[in-house]
Amino acid sequence: MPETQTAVRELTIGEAIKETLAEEMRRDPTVFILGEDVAEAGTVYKVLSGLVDEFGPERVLDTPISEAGFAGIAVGAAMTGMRPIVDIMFGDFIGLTMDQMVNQAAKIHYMSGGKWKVPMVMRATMGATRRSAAQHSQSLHAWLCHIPGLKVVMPSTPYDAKGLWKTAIRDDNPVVIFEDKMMYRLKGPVPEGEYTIPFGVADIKRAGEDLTIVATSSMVQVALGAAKLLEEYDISTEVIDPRTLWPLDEKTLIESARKTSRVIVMDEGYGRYGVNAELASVIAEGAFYDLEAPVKRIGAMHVPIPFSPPLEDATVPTEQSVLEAALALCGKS
Amino acid sequence: MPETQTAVRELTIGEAIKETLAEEMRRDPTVFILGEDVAEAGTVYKVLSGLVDEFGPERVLDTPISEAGFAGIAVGAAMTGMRPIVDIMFGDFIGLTMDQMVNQAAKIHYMSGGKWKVPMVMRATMGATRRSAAQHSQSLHAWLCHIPGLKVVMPSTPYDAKGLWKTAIRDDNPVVIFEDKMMYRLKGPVPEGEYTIPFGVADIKRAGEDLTIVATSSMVQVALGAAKLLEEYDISTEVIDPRTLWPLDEKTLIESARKTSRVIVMDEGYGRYGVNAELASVIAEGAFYDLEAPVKRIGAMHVPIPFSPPLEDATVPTEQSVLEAALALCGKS
Amino acid sequence: MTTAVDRSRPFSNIDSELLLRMYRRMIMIRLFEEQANDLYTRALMPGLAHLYSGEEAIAVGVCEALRPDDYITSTHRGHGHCVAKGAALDRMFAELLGKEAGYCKGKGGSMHIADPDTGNLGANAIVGGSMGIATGAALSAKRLGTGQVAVCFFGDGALGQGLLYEVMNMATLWKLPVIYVCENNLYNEYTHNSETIAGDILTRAKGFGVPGESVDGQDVQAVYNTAKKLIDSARAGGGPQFLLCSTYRFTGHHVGDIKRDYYRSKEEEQHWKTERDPITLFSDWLAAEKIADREKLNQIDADVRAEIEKAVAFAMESPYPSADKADQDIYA
Amino acid sequence: MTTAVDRSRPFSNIDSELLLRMYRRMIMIRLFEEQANDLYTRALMPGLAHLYSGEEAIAVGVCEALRPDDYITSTHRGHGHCVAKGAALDRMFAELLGKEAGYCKGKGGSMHIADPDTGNLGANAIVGGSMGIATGAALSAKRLGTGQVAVCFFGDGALGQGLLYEVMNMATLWKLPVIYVCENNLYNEYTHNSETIAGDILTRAKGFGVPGESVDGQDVQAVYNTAKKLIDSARAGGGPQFLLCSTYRFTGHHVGDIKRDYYRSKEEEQHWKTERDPITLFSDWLAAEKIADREKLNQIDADVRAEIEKAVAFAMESPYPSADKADQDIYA
Ligand SMILES: Cc1ncc(C[n+]2csc(CCOP(=O)(O)OP(=O)(O)O)c2C)c(N)n1
Ligand SMILES: Cc1ncc(C[n+]2csc(CCOP(=O)(O)OP(=O)(O)O)c2C)c(N)n1
Ligand SMILES: [Mg+2]
Ligand SMILES: [Mg+2]
Repeated sequence: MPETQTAVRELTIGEAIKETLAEEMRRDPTVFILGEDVAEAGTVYKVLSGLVDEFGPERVLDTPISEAGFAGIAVGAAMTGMRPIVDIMFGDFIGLTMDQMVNQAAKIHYMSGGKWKVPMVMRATMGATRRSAAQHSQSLHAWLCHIPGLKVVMPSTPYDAKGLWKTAIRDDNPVVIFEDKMMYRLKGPVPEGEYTIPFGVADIKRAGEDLTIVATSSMVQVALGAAKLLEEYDISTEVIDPRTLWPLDEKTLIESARKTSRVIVMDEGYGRYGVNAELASVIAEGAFYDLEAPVKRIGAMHVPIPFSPPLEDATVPTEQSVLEAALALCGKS
Repeated sequence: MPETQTAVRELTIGEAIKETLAEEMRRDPTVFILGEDVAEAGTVYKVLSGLVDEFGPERVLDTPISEAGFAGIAVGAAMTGMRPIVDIMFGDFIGLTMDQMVNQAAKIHYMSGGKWKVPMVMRATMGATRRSAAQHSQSLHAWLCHIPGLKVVMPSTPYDAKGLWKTAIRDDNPVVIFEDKMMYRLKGPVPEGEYTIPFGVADIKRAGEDLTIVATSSMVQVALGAAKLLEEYDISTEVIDPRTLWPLDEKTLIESARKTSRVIVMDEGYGRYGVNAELASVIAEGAFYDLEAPVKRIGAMHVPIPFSPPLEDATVPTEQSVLEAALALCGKS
Repeated sequence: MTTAVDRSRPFSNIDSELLLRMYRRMIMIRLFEEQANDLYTRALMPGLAHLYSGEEAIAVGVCEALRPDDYITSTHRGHGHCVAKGAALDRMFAELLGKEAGYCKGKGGSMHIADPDTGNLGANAIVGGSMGIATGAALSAKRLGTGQVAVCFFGDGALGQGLLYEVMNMATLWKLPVIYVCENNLYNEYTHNSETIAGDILTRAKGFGVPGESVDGQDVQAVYNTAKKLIDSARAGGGPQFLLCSTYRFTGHHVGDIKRDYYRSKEEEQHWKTERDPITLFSDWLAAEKIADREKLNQIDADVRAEIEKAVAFAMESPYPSADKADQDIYA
Repeated sequence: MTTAVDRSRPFSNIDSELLLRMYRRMIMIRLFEEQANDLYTRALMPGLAHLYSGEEAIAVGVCEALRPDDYITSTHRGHGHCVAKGAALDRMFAELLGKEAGYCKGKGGSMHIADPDTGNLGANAIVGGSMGIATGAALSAKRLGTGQVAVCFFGDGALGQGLLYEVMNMATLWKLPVIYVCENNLYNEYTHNSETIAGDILTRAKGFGVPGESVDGQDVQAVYNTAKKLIDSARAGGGPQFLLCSTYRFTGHHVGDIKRDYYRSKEEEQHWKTERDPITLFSDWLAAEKIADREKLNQIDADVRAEIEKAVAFAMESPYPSADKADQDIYA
């Protein structure tokens, strides 16, 4: 896709997100942002800094620390002509919004027989290793993937972030976007021109023949790093990023699995009853007769996330741990 | 197990739960119940009716409609010497308590380095087909299974309800018990004497050779019904109830799968990114070399639960739909 | 805290046409619920039925003070709000029965009727669940400069939900045109609210900067006049308002709630039904004030009854949705 | 709303020993935070550091009015509460550095220090997250008849969480011995609370039946005296109480928050630091009242400094937990 575009620059994911929001807010006056410290502070990771200067405090709206309340307000605003973007500072706080997101936002269109629409976007951070401990490091996106009526987006590159964000803002349904807080500074090409990325289309980040790694968000980078290491073992690794977990591009995942016959799925959520289980199930069912070995799930250790660096580091997947799992999977260890 | 007990009577699940609570409240003065309409009303399904007469309004405590608030109060009470049982009228409302359950209850023991304990039980209903529509029919237990620090219990018979409830009340960790609202009147043998059922031990509800159905809660009854129908096709079906989803008895599930080589997993949660995905992944990995076909997942249709009877009926697994899936799985259709 | 019906009121500030329209709506709600009760007890209506009987003056008094394009959010006890805001009875009954012709194609049922055409953002089966929605609708109205207001109806039990205080705070900070209407019928399901509400309700609103008034919820004129004042103020940029209405539900929490004496006395119910019936109080006043004679009022009753019977017949005859509709309307 | 320091106060009702103990604790917190800041800026402390400097009088004034077995819940800005309740400095620093010897074996860190021995139910990184916990601890105290009370410390930003209103309501209904202590330092992270708080804080508490008082949070004696009154009342069965303390954080929201002029002025910071430093105000008063001369006070400072340096050294020397500890302590 980038090729088809004009001049290509390098942006960080944070810059790509801000640029997208600014473009969409210029294009559509009903788009606005609300959340804690989003205006002058531009959020804790400064991703939105400057937007309030262009769009003013009514469209970049600082809220009290009332996640349930402003999520609910966003639902009502979305039903009545606005396109709110709800900023949840840390994804760990979405529990506070689950009733509004799940019992209201996700179901209103269906419960009303298709009459009311809820075109809103919620953005939340995810990801560990920032030494933020158990209440500021979780990746809870599996909860939302489980709920029909919501769409769940997980960008892993600046290019994807921009294209997926545009699609999300223009979507007439509630969309939740999870951004890994460790990736805001990741640089990558982002074409100048306008483009969108459709939901439900996975992206092959790296083509390969012997092993498939399906990875989400920051795990895509870990997978690509491991794939590089695997070259030395003559293992050609294909890395696939679903980009949206709902809708999910099952076809691309299954085709790759059937081709390579060996699969690792990687997601940073807690290891059990999470996204990896769904991805593994889809592949195990769709590529059943072609798999040489069980699909290997690699997620965060199934523990509350500890504060101490040596402990926290032990809970997250690394290139090394993926390498070892891959070698075992390919019978080379 | 029942054999080792004295005289065996028949009780409904509702009666078994009430009896257990009464026995445990007599045994341990720190056990108390709090929730909406739990006292004189004995909850909407009348499961607790009469308890307030024996134990008084301080131990069967009516609360305002403040799920987050009384869940949080239970966490604090549990840390400081009491053993609260939190009653959530409909499981659909647990979203309101997710922050307290997930960021507080589940993590306090770990975050405090093992110092504080949170011995509490939350009970919530689940299950559709009561024509209660999208906000009163959900089975959201997958959310809690995903969270390390919690234990999740799903009784399917009066006998199991009593034994599991006793274990839950005596457990020093936060335990969430999901009860299918359509099963309270289900009758079954419950021995007079004292007994407990350990967590993490699945129960083989029906032994079989050709097909394994792993089912939870009310799906166990559906599975047993289907198993009966399958006899006519000379398919011998083993029905396994994990009873607790966390801890999970992987060994029993895998052994049965390796024996029968064909597996269906059944859980009434939404079909995608749910409990079925974890059960299927565990089995697909553990029994990989013995499976004749992909593990078949049967859950609720992945839609908000509709009100209209013909629509709602179409969203839940039935003996007939399981029968058809089983025949297909066994190559008999 | 609330003022009794002012029987000495010499003449009303409300013109006769509106008075009779209000009477008509109140009767319509009462008869609608009688039919709902009948359908339910005859096992023709699935699910749960929470009747509004006894509280008609609130929905009617408030909604008559609204513009057609103003928004409302409703509750599990929502039929009255829906009718008062102008919904079509036939499609309401069809929804109650889970029929394709219903407002939600049978997907919502009694607790989820919603209708963009009358500004009804939807009934809600989550107690307090619509407080954010109403407040958000008011935010849209302000941002888009439409001059609309949003009314959030909720019961006294919903005062237990922290969400209310979160959104009232934001409504005041952002001066949003939203009116929070609390229908205090003394009970949360089977529990008297003396067990669930501490402090003082209007003081709570005040603490969040929301001015409020309390009114006799059985007196439709009092409700109308007070609601109009608050609505006009909200519309004029005065920010959020709180209207506390004292009322009573004449029947059970839901139709199945028959044996009620363990939580409230027959005497109490009798008192409200005989002394405080909003329809009797209003019709007596209308007759006494010669705004309409008994004959005229009976004629209205008869017309409404006929209309409702037609609506029920329509609902009964309409087909159920086909099973293949179950997985439609999930996404827009 | 708050009363300025009463410099005319001729003599204190608090005995000298306690006065000096309070001074010592305040200095201890101030120096603890200086060290935390130093460790953090030297990249020896991982994660985030939210310093309590400037607010010492609140934690000390309140905790000195508590029994050792009383409970407290704390916040992300919790070092001060922890020290004031009597925690060991060496194990606190060890926790801040993620060491095995820390209060939580390194699993919690700065935002999660908890200690049953001093009744500290834990700091909390969820704003408002501990409101239910404190209220529940009060419920236990009442049920078990221990005579304990629970103090819930929280910031002005936490007033945005509906949870507070849900639990205050229940605390009043059930007459629970809990004291809600709001540390109003004017900011929620980088946003002034004029943008986040509507209405009136004490009126909010009143609306839920919780009596409250406001106090100058920079005057440790005023805090102590008012807290003692409310605590005694709660302990005596008077139900929940609310203490609103006006204060200011001298440094950034967290150590990394250096460039602050976009949300608050240097002048404002200067004013509070020079005119309203709770330690300066108190030491001046102690000297003026001849309760301790400068020498004595300097001696206390020196002793505390030495104690803190030892504690830091201990923390620096102690080992990190081994990686295999990561999956321990999940279940009791
Ligand atoms: C969040 C939530 N908790 C509990 C319930 C169950 N419930 C339905 S109605 C009701 C009582 C509501 O009382 P009130 O708000 O006074 O309304 P009323 O029924 O009196 O009109 C309860 C507890 C619910 N639907 N949602
Ligand atoms: C539920 C929740 N929302 C947001 C945050 C992020 N956050 C951490 S501290 C803070 C500001 C808290 O302000 P206040 O309560 O006044 O405490 P202060 O920092 O001023 O002591 C915010 C928004 C959080 N930790 N928890
Ligand atoms: Mg009520
Ligand atoms: Mg503050």
